Amino acid sequence: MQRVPAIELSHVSKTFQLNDGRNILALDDISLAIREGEFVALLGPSGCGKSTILRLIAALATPSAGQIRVEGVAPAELSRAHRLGVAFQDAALLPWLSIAANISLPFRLAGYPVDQARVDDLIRRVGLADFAHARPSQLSGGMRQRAAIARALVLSPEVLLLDEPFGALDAVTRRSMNLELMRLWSAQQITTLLITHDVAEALFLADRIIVLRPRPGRIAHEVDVPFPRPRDAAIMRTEQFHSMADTLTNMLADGFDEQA
Amino acid sequence: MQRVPAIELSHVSKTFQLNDGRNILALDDISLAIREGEFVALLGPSGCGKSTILRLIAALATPSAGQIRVEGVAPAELSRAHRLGVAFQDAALLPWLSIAANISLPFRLAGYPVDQARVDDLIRRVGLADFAHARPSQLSGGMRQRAAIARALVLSPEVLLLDEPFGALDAVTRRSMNLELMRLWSAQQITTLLITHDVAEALFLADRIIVLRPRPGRIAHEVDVPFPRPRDAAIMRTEQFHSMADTLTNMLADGFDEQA
Amino acid sequence: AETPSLPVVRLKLGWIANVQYAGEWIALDHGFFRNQGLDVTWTAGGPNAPDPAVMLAAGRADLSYMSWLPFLDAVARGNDLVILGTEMPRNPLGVISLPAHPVRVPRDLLGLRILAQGINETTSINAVLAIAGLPQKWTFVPAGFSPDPLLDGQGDAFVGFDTNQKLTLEMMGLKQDRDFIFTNFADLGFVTPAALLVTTRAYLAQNRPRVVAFLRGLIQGWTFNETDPAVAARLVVEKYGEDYGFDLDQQILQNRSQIPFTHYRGMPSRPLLSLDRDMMAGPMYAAARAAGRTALPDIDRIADFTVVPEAFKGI
Amino acid sequence: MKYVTRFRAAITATVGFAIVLVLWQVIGSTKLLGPTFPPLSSVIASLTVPYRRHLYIRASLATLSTAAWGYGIGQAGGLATALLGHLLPFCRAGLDRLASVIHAIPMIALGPLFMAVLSPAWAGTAIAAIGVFFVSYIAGCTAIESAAPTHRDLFQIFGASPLRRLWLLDVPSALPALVTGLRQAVPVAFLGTILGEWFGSAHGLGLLILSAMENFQIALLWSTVILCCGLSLVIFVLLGYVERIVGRHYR
Amino acid sequence: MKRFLACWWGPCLLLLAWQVGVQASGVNQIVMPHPMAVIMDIASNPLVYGRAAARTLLVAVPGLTAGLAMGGMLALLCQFSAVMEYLLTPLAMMLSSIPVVAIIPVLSRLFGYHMTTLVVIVAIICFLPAFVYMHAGLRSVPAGSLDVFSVFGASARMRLLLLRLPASVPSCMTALRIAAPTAILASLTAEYLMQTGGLGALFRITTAEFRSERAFGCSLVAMVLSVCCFFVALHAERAVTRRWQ
Ligand SMILES: Nc1ncnc2c1ncn2[C@@H]1O[C@H](COP(=O)(O)OP(=O)(O)OP(=O)(O)O)[C@@H](O)[C@H]1O
Ligand SMILES: Nc1ncnc2c1ncn2[C@@H]1O[C@H](COP(=O)(O)OP(=O)(O)OP(=O)(O)O)[C@@H](O)[C@H]1O
Ligand SMILES: [Mg+2]
Ligand SMILES: [Mg+2]
Repeated sequence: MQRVPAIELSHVSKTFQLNDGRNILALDDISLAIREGEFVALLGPSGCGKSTILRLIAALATPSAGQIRVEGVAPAELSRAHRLGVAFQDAALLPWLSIAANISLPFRLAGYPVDQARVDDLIRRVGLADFAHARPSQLSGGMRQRAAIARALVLSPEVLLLDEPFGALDAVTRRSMNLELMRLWSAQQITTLLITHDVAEALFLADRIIVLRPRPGRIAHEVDVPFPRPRDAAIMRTEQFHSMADTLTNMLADGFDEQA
Repeated sequence: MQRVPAIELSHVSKTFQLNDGRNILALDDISLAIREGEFVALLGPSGCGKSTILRLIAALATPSAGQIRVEGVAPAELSRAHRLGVAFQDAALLPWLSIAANISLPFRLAGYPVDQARVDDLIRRVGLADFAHARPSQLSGGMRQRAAIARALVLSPEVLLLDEPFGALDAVTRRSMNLELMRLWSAQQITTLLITHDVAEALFLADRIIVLRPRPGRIAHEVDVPFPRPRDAAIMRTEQFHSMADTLTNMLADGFDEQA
Repeated sequence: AETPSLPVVRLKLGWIANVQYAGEWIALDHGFFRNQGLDVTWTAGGPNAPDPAVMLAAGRADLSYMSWLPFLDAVARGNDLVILGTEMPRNPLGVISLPAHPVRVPRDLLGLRILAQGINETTSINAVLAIAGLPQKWTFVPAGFSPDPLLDGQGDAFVGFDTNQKLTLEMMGLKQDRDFIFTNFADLGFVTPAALLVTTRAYLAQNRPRVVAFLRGLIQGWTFNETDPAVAARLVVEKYGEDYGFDLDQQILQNRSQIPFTHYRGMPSRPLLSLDRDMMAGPMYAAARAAGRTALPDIDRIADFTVVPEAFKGI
Repeated sequence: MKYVTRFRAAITATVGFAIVLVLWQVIGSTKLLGPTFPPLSSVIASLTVPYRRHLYIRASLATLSTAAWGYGIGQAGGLATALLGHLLPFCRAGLDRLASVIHAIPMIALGPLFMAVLSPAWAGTAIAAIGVFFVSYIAGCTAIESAAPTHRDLFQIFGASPLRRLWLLDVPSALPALVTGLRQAVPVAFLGTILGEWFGSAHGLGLLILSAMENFQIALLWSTVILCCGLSLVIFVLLGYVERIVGRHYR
Repeated sequence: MKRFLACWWGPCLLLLAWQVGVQASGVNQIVMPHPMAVIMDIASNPLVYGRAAARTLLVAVPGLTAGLAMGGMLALLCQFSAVMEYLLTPLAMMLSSIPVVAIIPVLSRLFGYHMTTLVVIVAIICFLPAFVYMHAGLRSVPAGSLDVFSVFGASARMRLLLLRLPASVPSCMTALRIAAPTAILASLTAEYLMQTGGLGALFRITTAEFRSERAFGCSLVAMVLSVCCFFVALHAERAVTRRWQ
């Protein structure tokens, strides 16, 4: 008997209306199942509907057609139970709270007592220990993004959705954040969906990579990542890693050419 | 007799005050000279002061100590003479102007007649020909960034400052923009300072790469890039390129480890 | 445009442009002023308008209507003003009270809660008590234009006009002496005319013929008014006060009820507009002293009793 | 879908209005607030009687023209002063204080004074202008500084002269806040005009309110108040549309 | 002194213009008194002015507080229920387009010529900016923050307490800045029209008695109070806004 997938999209479409009345088919007949504890990365050219998929799973939007289930229930149930963690591409920190207060916000929203030790631990892990009491406006772009990642993780969610969370980070910080995320994920096996522009990042972190193609947004390819876990940075220097990265880049470029 | 450097920072420091009263030394005793027509890339971990250096050179901030000269004069002179081009990390387009009008804005600001041929050429080069009359809000993030780059270049500035201009682009679009920038730069040899997170991008474009390390922001390494010009995408597949990329990544990682 | 060369006389009314100025409206409409060779212009007053004395002092009016006590105050502040006559020798202001606490003599005011609109009304009460040698024992309850707080029991008496609030009550269906009592201030011992016609001494000295001519036209107007109270009311509603949205019936009623106040009581032969020297020297000065005005100027310094008779001679 | 929600909002707003009106009728006809608060029906009756039509039109036109002059003069003065403060930053603090002091001069003192030294026709205009001046100065100052910091950086980098910056950046980005200020000043202009009319004007809705009160014409009083609110509301709502359009364009 | 002049040259010029204007035109002092006479009157009768000013403040401060509280509460109600929103928004729009001071006589007739009526009037006048700005402020949440609250499963209460209320603080301060000086001036006008004590009534009485220096003195005191309120509120607003960016 197969277990229920943690996240399941069946024949999901999403249409947007532009204000001149035209309809845009952002997603067209997407079917996708993510197992519990699986790490899936979503790749695709700009504007192909990646963020839209994430917003549908987070119940921030409703599909125009098709159905979405998260752990067998409607997606809104999950956030209502405080079992969802999300980091958006822009950090969306509250400007009047300090970094520490922003990171402990999910505790307050859930009505749980704030686990200060966990908050401090996460602040340290994302390298912001010195800035716990600074305001978001006093941080650089990359620092703000790291705070948003810490906030997504602080409640130990069962499902984690990350929308290009490392976009504003330099390569090294990015890799170290990748490693940190890998460590946290290994300890808990959170079901994770990661949107990224970085092929290497996707290969390093994910169990499975889904490549979207644009206009309308459709699944172009699915690639299983064969590297055994636990992984460390060394795999990124292997021949297989490089060749897979090239393959994926070509897949993306195909999508791009079709678009142009 | 040596010629005057195009950009010269001597013993520049910059201190910020956090709201808990603590001072942050964002830049500490930075000395740096950029020759006329040189392309320098700035690498460094998040929060090490890259954007701050750029803002100092653009006269958007004043150093707490030290001196900055651009072509022998104070940096503010340069922008006053309309000889500076800048692209920020966020596109900063005027929302009420069309893309074409945004790109021709520097002409109007300088009081020059608009060179429509040049504007059209640049719009074409950054791949926005179909969107010349669209408004910024109708473009995706990546498209907006490309418009900002075109705007920075439109006056054929003598000094070009780019703050992570390709950050919101997917890998494929990014490479094609790199090639376009290379072509434009080769034709005019503008003195350029590029902030980037992408080591390969820095190696492909720059004559010299400066690696910063954080807390306080200091110059950690300077690396001359040996690849002969004109370069094409093929050099990115050479052994030397890969090994230099690894070296630079390690240099960055050093800085990061010190930080942590 | 037809008579551009006529000399202009600027009149400042003491109140809004209602039927209270019936004589003026008739004189304007029937050309009584024009026949006298005058072009009379006017500006209305109102509850919040600057005092006529201010307009005289600022040189924005030549003639104006004033009350007795403010007139004295303005003179005391160094304005050389002269009273020429009075439109209403009998003041319609009085006290409206309910049968439960009827006010007929000054003593009845003691201990009452009295609804009044402003300083003019409260001064009158205080003067009545002072003249009667009684203590100032009453409570001021601020009120507005309408007498219905009296009916609500918010006060025991209401200071109002015979020609206005009393009519309002009657239009509500109440009857005088059965449902309410109205006692004029003159009957309580406080005698002042209501509308004194005032100018500056300088203007009178330089333009005496003009002033006389004005008075002639005005007297003709008031005389005409007595023949048909509806004429002036209609002029107010349809022409001069058309922007006030007056009710014609109410204006006719008010005009009819105000006509007796333009005559001296018991002296029907006294000409219209004339100021009685004895009344001024006697009750009016007494009232001023009772209201706390000291160092009153000599009567001939502030009044000219010859202008109105001169005007009458020419009619 | 957008249209559906907008339609629903309009319907519910109408229902909201209707409830308010019904409440008025009920309170008025039960005399819950005394004889000074008449039922809506008698107010409407008084508003629609034919013989008063000309009166209402005349009064409205008089008030509108006074208010319009005051509004125009006040806006021009306020915006010019705000611009002056923007161009000459060293006078800014002084102008701030001057504006707040002018705003603080009580209208009850100014009204009679203007009446005596200006003419009755200009007193209302002057009072309205002073009120509008302050609102438009404050709105102008906020608006002219609402350009995004990154855009300001951009203009500095491209070496824009102060005048070009004003014309190409400060003014366009000020427009939305400016229109908001234009809108907020409308009731202020009406208020100033009506107060001015109380201090001895010979026309206008303010005069009508006053005289209706003095003569206990309660229905006339309320219908004038309604007329006054209606006029102000119409302009307010029209400017609300302009505000929305400008906001969409410049944000 | 130099710094004082740099900030206050405007009002000083105004005062100078007044003095010169009165002197040059030679108008009677019942039209316009000399500024020196006014200042002397204030200086020699501090008790008279103090008592009247205290009464005015006694109207203005409770009125301001009540108005701000009411406006804030109703704006909150609008957050909670769509029905309230649709009922209140047109009402508020209607009210905000009405020159409320213009119907003071009507209101005083409705509620009686008491101190409470004065407070009610001031409260109505202050209610409007509070409602409008709070209403806008409760909506001006930072971009993306509503999504954040939604994915972390915040309850409506949490959304209000931790997001909307803090986000509305700057707007709240703006409302205060606009309402505070207006409260003083509105109570002055209401006292004048209703003649119920305070600076406004003193103004009316003294005007009627042609004691223009006392009347102008009342205006001057009210002006100073109002300007003080404005600047106190302005500084509070600036301090808060800086923190909120
Ligand atoms: N609210 C909206 N209204 C109209 N169209 C929208 C809306 N949101 C998204 N779209 C459209 O849907 C398509 C997919 O957008 P989406 O944000 O999911 O792209 P993406 O894959 O996340 O791109 P990027 O990599 O640039 O973030 C785009 O064409 C976009 O124009
Ligand atoms: N306005 C400010 N107030 C206080 N501190 C600031 C301010 N601006 C920058 N800083 C601090 O200065 C340091 C350098 O910031 P900067 O923005 O230059 O970093 P960066 O190298 O551009 O980083 P990133 O790659 O993340 O954009 C950071 O530690 C930041 O906290
Ligand atoms: Mg996206
Ligand atoms: Mg930066």
